[in-house]
Amino acid sequence: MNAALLSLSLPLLAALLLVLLRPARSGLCVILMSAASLVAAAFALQQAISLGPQLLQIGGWETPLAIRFQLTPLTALLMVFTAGLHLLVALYAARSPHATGNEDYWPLSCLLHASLVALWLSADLFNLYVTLELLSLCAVALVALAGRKAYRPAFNYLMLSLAGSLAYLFGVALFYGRYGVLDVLVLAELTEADNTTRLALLLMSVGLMLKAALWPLHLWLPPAHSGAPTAVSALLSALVVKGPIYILWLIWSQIAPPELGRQAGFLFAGAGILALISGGWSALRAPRLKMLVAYSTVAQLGYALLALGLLLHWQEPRMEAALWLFILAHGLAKVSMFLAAGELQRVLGTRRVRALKGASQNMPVAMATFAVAGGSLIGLPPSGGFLAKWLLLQPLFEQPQHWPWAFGVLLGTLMSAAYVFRVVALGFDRARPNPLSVKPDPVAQWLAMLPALLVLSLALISEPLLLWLGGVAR
Amino acid sequence: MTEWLFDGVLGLLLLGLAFGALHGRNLYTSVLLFIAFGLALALIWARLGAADLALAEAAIGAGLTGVLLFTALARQPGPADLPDATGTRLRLGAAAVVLPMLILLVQGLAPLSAVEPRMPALITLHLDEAGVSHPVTAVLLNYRAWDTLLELAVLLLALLGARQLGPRPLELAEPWPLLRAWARVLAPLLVLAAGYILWRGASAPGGAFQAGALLASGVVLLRLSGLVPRLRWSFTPLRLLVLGGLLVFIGVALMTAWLGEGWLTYPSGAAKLLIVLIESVATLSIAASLSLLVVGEGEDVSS
Amino acid sequence: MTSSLFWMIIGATLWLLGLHGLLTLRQALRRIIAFNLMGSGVFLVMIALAARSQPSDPLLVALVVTGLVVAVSATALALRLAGVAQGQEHSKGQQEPRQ
Amino acid sequence: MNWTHWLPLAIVLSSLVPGLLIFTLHEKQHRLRVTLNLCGVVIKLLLVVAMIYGVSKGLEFRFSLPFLPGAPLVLQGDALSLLFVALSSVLWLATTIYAIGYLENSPLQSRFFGYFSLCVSATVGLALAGNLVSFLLFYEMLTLATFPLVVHRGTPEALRAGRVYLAYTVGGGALVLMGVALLHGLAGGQDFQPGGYLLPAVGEHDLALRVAFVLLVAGLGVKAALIPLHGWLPKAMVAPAPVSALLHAVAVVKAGAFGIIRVVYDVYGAEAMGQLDMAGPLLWLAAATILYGSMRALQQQELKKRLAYSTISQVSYVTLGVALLGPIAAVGGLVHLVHQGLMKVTLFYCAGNFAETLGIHRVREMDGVGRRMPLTMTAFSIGALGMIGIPPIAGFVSKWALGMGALEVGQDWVLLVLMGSALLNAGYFLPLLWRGWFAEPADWHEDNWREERWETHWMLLLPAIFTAFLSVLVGVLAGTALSPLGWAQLIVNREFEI
Repeated sequence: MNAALLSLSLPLLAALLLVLLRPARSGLCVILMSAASLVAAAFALQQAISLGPQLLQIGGWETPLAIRFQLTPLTALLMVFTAGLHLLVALYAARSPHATGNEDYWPLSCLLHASLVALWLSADLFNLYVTLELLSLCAVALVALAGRKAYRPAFNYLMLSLAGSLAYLFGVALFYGRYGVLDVLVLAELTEADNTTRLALLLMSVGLMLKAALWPLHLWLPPAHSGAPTAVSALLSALVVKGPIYILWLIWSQIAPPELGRQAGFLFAGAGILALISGGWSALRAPRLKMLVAYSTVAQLGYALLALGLLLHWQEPRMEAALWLFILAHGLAKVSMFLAAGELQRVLGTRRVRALKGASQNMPVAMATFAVAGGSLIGLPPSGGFLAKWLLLQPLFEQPQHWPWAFGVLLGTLMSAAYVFRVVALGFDRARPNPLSVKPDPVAQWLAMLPALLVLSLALISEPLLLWLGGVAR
Repeated sequence: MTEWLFDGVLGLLLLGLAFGALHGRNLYTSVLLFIAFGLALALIWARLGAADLALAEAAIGAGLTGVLLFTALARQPGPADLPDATGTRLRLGAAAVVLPMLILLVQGLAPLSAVEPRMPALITLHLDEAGVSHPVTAVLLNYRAWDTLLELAVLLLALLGARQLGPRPLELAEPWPLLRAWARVLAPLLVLAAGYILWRGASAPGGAFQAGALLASGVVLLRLSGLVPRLRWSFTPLRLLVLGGLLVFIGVALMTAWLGEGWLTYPSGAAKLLIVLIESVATLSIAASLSLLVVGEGEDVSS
Repeated sequence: MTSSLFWMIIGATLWLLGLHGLLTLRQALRRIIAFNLMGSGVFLVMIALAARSQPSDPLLVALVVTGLVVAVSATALALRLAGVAQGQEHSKGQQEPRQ
Repeated sequence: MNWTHWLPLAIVLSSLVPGLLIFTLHEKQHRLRVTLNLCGVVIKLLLVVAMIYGVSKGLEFRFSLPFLPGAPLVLQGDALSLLFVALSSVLWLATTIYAIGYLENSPLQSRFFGYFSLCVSATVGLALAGNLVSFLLFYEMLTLATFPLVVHRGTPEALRAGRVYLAYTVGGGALVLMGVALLHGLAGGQDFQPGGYLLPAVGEHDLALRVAFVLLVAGLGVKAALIPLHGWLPKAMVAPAPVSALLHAVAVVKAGAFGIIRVVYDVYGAEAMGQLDMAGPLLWLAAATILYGSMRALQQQELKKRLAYSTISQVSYVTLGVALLGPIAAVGGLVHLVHQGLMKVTLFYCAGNFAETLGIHRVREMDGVGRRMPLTMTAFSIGALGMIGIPPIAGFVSKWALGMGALEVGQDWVLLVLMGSALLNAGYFLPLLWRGWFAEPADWHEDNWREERWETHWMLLLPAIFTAFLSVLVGVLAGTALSPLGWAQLIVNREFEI
């Protein structure tokens, strides 16, 4: 548990010290910090696997009184994921300052890291609310780094996510009023399927779906994510939206009584399929590169929603592994994609998709990065996306009456293939190549490639990964 | 019976003020009504026996938010620029969506008034170990200290976010002598009150947030009347002041985790001391952050 | 009906009023006010729940104090954002004729 | 952990590693690039020979790596996979030499040869794949590696062709994924085995098995260019000649046909196929494709388009032989996989030579080309006659076996299909030969190699002659054990436990 606490407090302290001391080489400090936090998180993971799930009573008070931290293999894995992604993005951002907006990026990204870790660890509904607020304020501040053009999207983002938090808070109040406790694990034993519980779950789900930009409450996401600086877009798409999804999973799979889960799961799954289709369609028609990537986030979250829905609808624990693999794979792939997109649009000097003509010979590495990351989004073997889709398909194919869902997955696959190859094919247009406006930076391109290579080889380490996630399912 | 009358009137007044604040004729009236709404709310908190909240609301909700809204109002382009609201059709449609939700909410809420909460008993049971005799403070700074820590971080984040938007020109109200005179008298009183509230927070309603808010409003008052120079973010002691609360808090947490029994587990006996330490530093941080949020580090236009 | 239920319903109404405002209003300032009303609604519900026991449940009071500070921080940030966003659109509006 | 374990992996890497290295090379480093290519080719051939020797001695070659839950990544060398590996490696040798000559002093060579090697690695991996999941992995890899070659010219029509190609093949890949996942749910990720492993599942899961079969055949049929999924092949003609050779003879189309063989024989197995009566529709589809392709070929006035449609028709002979579910027919189908490859690659080399040397693209421009380029024309004639099925060239052998097989399983109508198609082949090939040899020479608007000693660049000429020679050789030596026919016999004996 101490490793986990270390991995939590490192970024927090780092952020404060960065604000206080304003060192010259902030980037380097953040890289070192996130590396250290990554190591600590790895230790925590190792502990969680060897010793099993652990609970920490903050302040040492007895259970309903204290806030509790829970360290399961899943939370530890998510901590590793957070620290790792933060490290990768920090490497890129330190190399190319244009991707960060201004110096304040560094403390803010550290605070983002810290608030996510706090969110993964917390097992207390109200504490989760505070971390959510922390997360969204952090995200808004980061979006605002992009300067004037991003203020309006940032404002709308802030308003919606605040409304979402208040809906969630209302649900928390109802839970406390009904059962007199806030601790998730205690609530899990008490809940019954009555009006109050139903209402609380409804309010919380709506709020969280709004914050996670899950279909149909996703409209704020594309402008906000595409308007932000490159490194920020990467962090937002890869990490921030995952926090609310985690809480959604927590309340439905732990707290909600199964019979409510069955009803809600169907709706979630349906929304997931629709998200796949509508998000893919918008991505296919998006005129700007980063807008396309942002819409692909909306579409990909559809997979997670589908997995969650089926997990609840059939009470099918195998879906859990699929859900979390989608989250991990999408995070890695999306970081690469946004960094590559940022690099491309900086060097080509325009944000249009059409400007990519001939990019495959001018900036082969960035283009390859985009393609590899896209491959994972499509779910081509041996990428992590493929592994996740495989795990999702296995239970689907067991009974013929479930096959329509598989058809939905097929549709989603084709959609994502369409918008990825829309970009890649343009890259091979040698007839009217687009001239470069500034000299490309190969190192930055390779740094952007790094996460893509990781996600590409994810399926090769599937066995330990599934072991840990299996620990989740248990 | 009279109580019912009082409650009913107060409730309806609250709703009326809220509606007015939303749909007031122009923004100015809206803001005024909203501040009045804040005061009414403070009254209700007091009526419902949440004195801490009444204090906080009076200081934060009505006071600082009021100033914030007015400064924002001063910078608003006239209502001509933006349509005040969408067409009545949309409004009615939204109302048609919202009204059924009221029924849902009432259905959900109705059974709750009968439930007997068990948490208060637990809280009072452990109160003597908590280090402070006032339960709310005990919850805030001992039982759920982690929430409070994160919340300081939220305040800091709001500040950092606001900093991204660049310094804003701050139109000082042409400092008419009366304001200055009042400020001279009022500010020290506010500081005193803040200190008092902080100190008695241990045993009775009050505490870091209320004190911090009061202090902040004092600073704001002085700043608006041009009696203190602009607050510069580049000035390291100021940053230290803003961050102090969090730093001390995290320091305590790490120390307790490393040397003591565990994360934020105060060693028995030292609880009182630690809480007072944290509270007093936090008060200063809160005051600094809030006043920075309200008046910012803007240039004064008049001087 | 008990007084706590009465206040709960007032709170719920307040929350919905704010929600409705957030859905329909366009002016940034009014939307921010609407968000604050939503917040007050939830807080009112929580305090009404706290008032079920005498003296009122300190946990909920503490939660509301926390929530209040969160709300005010968010409001401050939102107001600044709204200010700059509109100021910028304002200037844009003035420039457009020239272009 | 001895050499039999690592050999399959080594065969794949022998082209993968050079490919990846070539990507990093600068355009100028021509010699180094050629060296890398040829080293890869030679090493691969040696390894393949070693493996053929081992398999004929009855050794087991199996490399496996944990990949998916219950489905490891398996590479294994059995008789069937070796048939395909040998074919693609030999043709890779020829095509590499041809491509080096063809692309001399044209831009983006590093990219081209890089993807070229990836393509071959994917093909070899797909041939050696030991279970459906590994097959799927390399199948998708093949799709992705081929796309840049199709759009290599980067012209608008090349891009259009590339988009069509992707639309078909990615869709097909998705279908294959679905089918594989469905079968995995039913029977787990077992290795391919002669006679198939799904027989126990027949009975309770018939619906699932049928659906899976349809999904798989539809997905593989895209690459195998079965109608109505053939649309991408003629469009892909815009690619450079070596790429066309690759698509038609070495890699892509063959991969589809090979996949169908795998699915029918080593996953379902003849018996299960019979019980599920899925073979009949496949047979009809193949027959229809054969006739349709030939007819369309007859109408084409552009040389490469005509060859493309003839491919559509010829590859379906393989599917036909498989779908007949009889030992002799199976031999015919398998051996045609090799023979068609040899002959068709010859034809494409020659067409490429005509285009490069004399700028000949359309049929009527071929008049009298035989006098200017006798060697190329000879090779072309051999290929064409083989396609028609004139003994002793390879094509005759396979068609004969197919006919016998059809009679054996009592599907006599197939004979009519074969004859009809042979007539059509004659109909669209003989005029070419006549024009080439006997018509009066036209004045070719460009002639690039007048002053050379050879009739064209020797690197373009030699591969054509080499493959033409091979396609005669395998026809003549069909009786011997190590000829494709003998090898196919061996495979079939294992499949049908004769």
